[in-house]
Amino acid sequence: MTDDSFPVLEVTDLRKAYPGVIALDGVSLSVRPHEVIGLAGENGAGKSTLLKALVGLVRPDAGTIAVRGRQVRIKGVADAAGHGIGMVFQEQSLVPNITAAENIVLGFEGAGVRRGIYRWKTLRQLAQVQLDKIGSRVDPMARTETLTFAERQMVEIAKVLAIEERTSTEPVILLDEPTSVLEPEEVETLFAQIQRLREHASVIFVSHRLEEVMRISDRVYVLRGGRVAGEVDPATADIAHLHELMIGTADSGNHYHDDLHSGAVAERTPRLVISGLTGEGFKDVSVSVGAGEIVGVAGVTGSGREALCRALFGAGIVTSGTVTVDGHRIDLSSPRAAVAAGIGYVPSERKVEGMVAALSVGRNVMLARTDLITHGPLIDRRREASLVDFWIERLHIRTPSRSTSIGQLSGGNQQKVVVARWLVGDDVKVLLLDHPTRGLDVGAKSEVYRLMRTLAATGVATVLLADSLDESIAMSDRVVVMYDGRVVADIPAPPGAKPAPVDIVREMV
Amino acid sequence: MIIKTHRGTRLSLVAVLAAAALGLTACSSDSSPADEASPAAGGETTAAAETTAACDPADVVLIGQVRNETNPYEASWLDGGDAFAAQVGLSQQRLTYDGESTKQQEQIRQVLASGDAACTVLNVLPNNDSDTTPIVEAAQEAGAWVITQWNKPADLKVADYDHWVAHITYDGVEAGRMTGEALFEAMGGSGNIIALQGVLDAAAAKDRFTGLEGALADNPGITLLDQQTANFTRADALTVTRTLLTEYGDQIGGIWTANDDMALGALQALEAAGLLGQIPVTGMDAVPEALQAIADGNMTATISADGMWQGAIGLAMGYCVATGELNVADIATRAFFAEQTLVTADNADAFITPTLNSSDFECANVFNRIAAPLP
Amino acid sequence: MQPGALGVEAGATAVRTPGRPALARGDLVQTLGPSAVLVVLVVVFGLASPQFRSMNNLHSMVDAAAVLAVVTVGITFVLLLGCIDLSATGVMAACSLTTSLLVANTRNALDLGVWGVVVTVLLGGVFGLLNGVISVRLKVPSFMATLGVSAIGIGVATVMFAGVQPGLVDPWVSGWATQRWFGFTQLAYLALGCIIIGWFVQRHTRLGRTAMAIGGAEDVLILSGVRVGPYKVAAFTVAGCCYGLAAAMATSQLGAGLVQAGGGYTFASITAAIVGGTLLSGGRGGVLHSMVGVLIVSVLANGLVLIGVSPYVQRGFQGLIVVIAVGGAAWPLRRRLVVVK
Amino acid sequence: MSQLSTTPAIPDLAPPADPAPRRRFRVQRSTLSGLAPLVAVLALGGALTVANPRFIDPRSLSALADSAAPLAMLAIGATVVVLCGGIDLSIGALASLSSVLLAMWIPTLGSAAIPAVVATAAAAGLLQGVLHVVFRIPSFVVTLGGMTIFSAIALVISDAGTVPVTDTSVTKWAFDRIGDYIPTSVILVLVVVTLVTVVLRVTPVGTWIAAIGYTEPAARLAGLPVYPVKVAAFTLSGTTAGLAAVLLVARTYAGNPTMADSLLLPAVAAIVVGGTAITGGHGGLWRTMAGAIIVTMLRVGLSVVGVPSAYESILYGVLVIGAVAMTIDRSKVGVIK
Repeated sequence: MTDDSFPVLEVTDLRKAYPGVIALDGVSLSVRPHEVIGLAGENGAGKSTLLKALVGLVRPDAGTIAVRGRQVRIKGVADAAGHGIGMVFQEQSLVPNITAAENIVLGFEGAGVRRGIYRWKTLRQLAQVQLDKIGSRVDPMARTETLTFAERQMVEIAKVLAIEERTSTEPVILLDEPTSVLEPEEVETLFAQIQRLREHASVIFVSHRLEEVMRISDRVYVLRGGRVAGEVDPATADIAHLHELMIGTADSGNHYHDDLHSGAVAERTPRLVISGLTGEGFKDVSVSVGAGEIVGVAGVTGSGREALCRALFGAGIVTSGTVTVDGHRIDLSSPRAAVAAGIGYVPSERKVEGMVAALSVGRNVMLARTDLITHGPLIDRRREASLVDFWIERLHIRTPSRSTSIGQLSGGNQQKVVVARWLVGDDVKVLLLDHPTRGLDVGAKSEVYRLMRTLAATGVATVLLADSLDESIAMSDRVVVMYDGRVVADIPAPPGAKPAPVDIVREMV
Repeated sequence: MIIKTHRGTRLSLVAVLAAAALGLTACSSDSSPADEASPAAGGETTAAAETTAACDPADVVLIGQVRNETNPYEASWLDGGDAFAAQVGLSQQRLTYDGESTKQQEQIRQVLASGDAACTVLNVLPNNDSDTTPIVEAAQEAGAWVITQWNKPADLKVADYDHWVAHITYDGVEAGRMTGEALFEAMGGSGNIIALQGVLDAAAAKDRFTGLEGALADNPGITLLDQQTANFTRADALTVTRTLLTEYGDQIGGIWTANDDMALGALQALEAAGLLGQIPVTGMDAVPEALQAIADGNMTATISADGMWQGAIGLAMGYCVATGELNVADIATRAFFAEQTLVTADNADAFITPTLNSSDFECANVFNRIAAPLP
Repeated sequence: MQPGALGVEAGATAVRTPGRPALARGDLVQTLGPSAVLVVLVVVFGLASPQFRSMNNLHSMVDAAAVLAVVTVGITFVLLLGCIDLSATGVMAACSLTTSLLVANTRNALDLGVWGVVVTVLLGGVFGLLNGVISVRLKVPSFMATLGVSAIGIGVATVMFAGVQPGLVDPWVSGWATQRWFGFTQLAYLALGCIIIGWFVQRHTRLGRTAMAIGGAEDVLILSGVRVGPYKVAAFTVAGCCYGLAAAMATSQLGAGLVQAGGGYTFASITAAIVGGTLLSGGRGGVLHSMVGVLIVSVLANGLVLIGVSPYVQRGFQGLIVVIAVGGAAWPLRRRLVVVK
Repeated sequence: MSQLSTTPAIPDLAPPADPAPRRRFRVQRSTLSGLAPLVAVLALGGALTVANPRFIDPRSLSALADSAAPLAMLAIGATVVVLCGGIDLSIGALASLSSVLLAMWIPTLGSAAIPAVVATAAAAGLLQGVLHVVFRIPSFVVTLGGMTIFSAIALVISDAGTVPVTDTSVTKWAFDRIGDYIPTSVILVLVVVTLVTVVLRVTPVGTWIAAIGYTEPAARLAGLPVYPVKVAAFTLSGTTAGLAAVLLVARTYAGNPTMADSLLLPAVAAIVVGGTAITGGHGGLWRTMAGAIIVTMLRVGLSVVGVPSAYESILYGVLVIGAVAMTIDRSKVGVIK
């Protein structure tokens, strides 16, 4: 290809400042046709701001964006698509109450709509084309919310692929954390598609899973503090090098803090004992977690691990079976009861279920345990302040003050606040962690892992629904595998004798 | 961007309020009590204590209050008030309270508080019987002159208040009887009727129905099939009549209603059923449209309650007392039934264009249209 | 569209989409429940009162339901957005006066006939547009925006009323309420036409589908490059037009332009829509659902009178039915962590 | 502290460089919008004064405050419900029902009728709250149903008529003046407002309500007593409706089955005009008080300064919308519906 030298997308010295923050501090990068560009960087490094600028959701203060050599001012998502730039957003972005077909062509119905009137046949065909690319058998006319999570993921990917038809020229496709909610096998499908896409498109791929970035990209730009910290050729460089560029210091190598491991757990007294638990999404589950033990629960989506996790916190539906903590039976009818029993839950949907974005850090920390700071019915503000400050300091939560609203913190710090909520009482017995590191960058992840180890050392029994298999294996003392709602394997994973991922994947599928 | 929209809305808001301010001043210039009344204010407040405080005619504030201007009867009432005000070189302040008892009382307390009470004349149509009590209490306390019409609890006596100039109403029982008789006559003395009642809480509604019952007692040939309330409104009357027509079909020989709005609603239902003109209908209050219907022969009878006169006479009475030409103590009957006449095809035309006779409102004559004192 | 918001918004969508079984069940109840309630009511009243079974009663019931049906078609579009519209009463007041003053009437010499009605519908549309612009541009919650517009409408109507009732003499318009085809007044057919068009627009046009989607996940549409503002305004405008037509129909029934022409229709229509399964939260139900609701409400009103229930108790019954209908629909979902406001 | 402080403190490691929050910016905005309701009150009051100088006469102002009292009382409980993310449409009808009950009970119970009625109203609110949380029926629907049912009951037991109060001495206190100018009703309202505000401030309930209103799933997964709080809110709403009824009866010397129905929409208007987000979470009682004054000025003030009724209604609509557009705090209200 002769035109390869000539960039299809060129960003020059892009700058964007919010009051008090410089999100982009002169970023320049270029994308050549048929190239897959990796974008790595910690949260707040400016990745999302950059992408949003490319699709016109953010107006840059300075700098230029040139598409195929022509300098353009991108006014919005639709306008961007007109220039052949399309983006898939981090979280699932499907409208639940319309058909899958409509979601796939959303905003670009083209021939599917004539004079404002829908032509369902055409619409269906348009959508089918996309679904066929990924060999999905989802019914385009099914209402999206009636699909299973996995099916919805497929629709999501199909929606991305639709971008290539939307422009006469070869498109540039921006993928922001497309894999963060995908299961391994789905990731493979996506990668296959990216490989196919590059035949006639360019891709910018953003992920916190560096191994993925290195695998799929031709070149990797590393952002730090709103600047391009470096450009890496995956062929020559390695992940350690990426870390260095991202954090500015060499990766400790000991990402999972095995050094803090609290030693052999075999003879530990069982703390959380689940026996014969059956409910919506899981059947006859019996697992016990010892004090100070971290048990990873692996399984594909629909395996029932999320359902189980919520049920343990009284937020699911249990039909039979018992759960005890330190021998006391737990009432699973409401989260309130679970909290009273010393169970803490860190939900995967931080922004909707984990925190109250509009409230202050302090209020969020104390949310579950106001009993600690009240005399009778009255709040002791001084006690609250000291307690909150203590935990802000203890967990290195980066916030200007305890009265700053949590919504303004970075994802990592928000997550730490959510965890802190269960620690303030010093009496949490069981922690249920549902994807605790989802969407966190390497630094933040590392801190969360360290926190988990420290807590385990204090005797907390932890149930971990890990973000990736590696994480699950590395952090857990045992990995319980669930399939179709049942526990199908219980694989010990002591330090030094970790099982190979393949052994676990075998059980999962 | 966000900021901009903010400033945008703020500005527009300021504009709105400015406009409001202007609008208010503009409106107030024609009918604001304040401008004329303020100079006298200081002295009058003390004078308000005495029962008869002579006000300079120019200082008198005339206020007419009805439910709303959106029904012909009450609209004509306010027009009458304007007419009288013009006659004495003043202007009437029109108040409407959308049939909200609370709003009516709030308005009255507010005018009394922010105006010169002692020279204020209130000609009020209370929303319900129960509302009359707080209204006269408020007027009495503030020393204003109040005239009420139509509604009043039986046990509330005008004589007990020296600032309650008069209570004017029509003999609902008599009216109900008269229209009833007229209806039966049109039916040929025998058959079945249905009745549409007014707001059950209003004395007028109760009395009128009592009158009908009386007429029924005297006419054994007539039976009352059913009676429902239609709240004095045309829309309700339409739906109720429609349903009753289905329920009783051709058994219905006549429709008695407690006011013309409901009668007109009933007529609509009949028209929709293709029965217009075949079933006699009676109403009350003699609103123009009803009079027309009577003239056209689609409606049987109504009772003249002269809205324009009511709107004017109340203010006239108050004006005479406030200016000292009349003394409340000297008035023989302050609570009375006013004269009313049955309107049928024969005399309808005479009522279609109501006129006011200015001589009725000279202080000597304001109490001339008494049919009978209130029991 | 402030970028800041988007990040937070996007997170919400995932949890808004629970798994299949639960929803399917809830869905079923949502759709079939109201129809079942309707059937039950008809059977009960049919047994209780012979008049109820009469053809005559069917006619008068349908005639009575016609205006409400048209209003409800309109409000359905707004409810689909997840917004609410309390302006029907005021808009209808203004439109009723407009009709009566533009077609042949007792107040002025105008006799625009069809055009009078067209103008009325357009005026309704203008009020709807106002609703939309205020709530979308000024970002005033639709609850207040429409409440304010309703007051404005009533004021405008009062100005037009000017103390003298404009009686309707135009044979065509007054004919709607009196001329009968196959026993039903023309109003019934007008309403039917409006329902069909409304259903088509809501089901098969970009406006309808987008309104639906906005109710489902507004933020996702924004991210997908759909400019939602115009569609919202459009939905409010459609509603306004329906109110306009409904007002003309009511005027034909009442034989005069009345400020009270729209009284009670606001809550009646919302009630009907909800009972029929068009949720206030938006994105659920549709014109047909709402129409089932209209039938339920009308049957109830008519039947209760026929079996001789006092008019005061009737209102209470309606409220009870609403609560039961919605409660029944929500029952299968009650154990879940769905947020109910 | 004991346990964890003894465990080795987590060693410091370089935390990620995250964006310094946009604090100054926020503060300005929120303070600005915080003052908005007051600004609106002053602007409107000014306009009315221009129209009729006597409007600021102390007698006039105290009459205004007096008129605002029942409305404000009605809105107090409803505000808390709105803060929880719900809405209560039944307050008007419930107050009407309470007024009838009060008038009917005074002959037998004497002054004990007042607590009895307030308790009954509270129970009615409680019932609605329970229906709302147990059956998962949206508050809009539950209270819409409640509205019709309560007014049906009121109409039936009163035979759709007014029930005069035989012994006015029982309620006299609620419609009286202290030192000529300060209405007792206003004092009662202020007492209740202060009471509720203090409870929200010094106990965790305030935070709980905010959390529920803003992000209910998070509140529930933090183990907050979501349902009890909501039920309590509805109960409070019922209570204040009952108290409002007492004020109304004191004014009219009678109970009436439709007396307060027309106060529902003004009450909701007062809440929203005050700047409380109808979507829940953000807002406060003092805002509602400001809103109540604004709405009363529009309801009563306009006509009294001589705006013709037709234009009064138009102006009311325009100004209400304007006031909301001015007072609503868009930085706190995520999606506006």
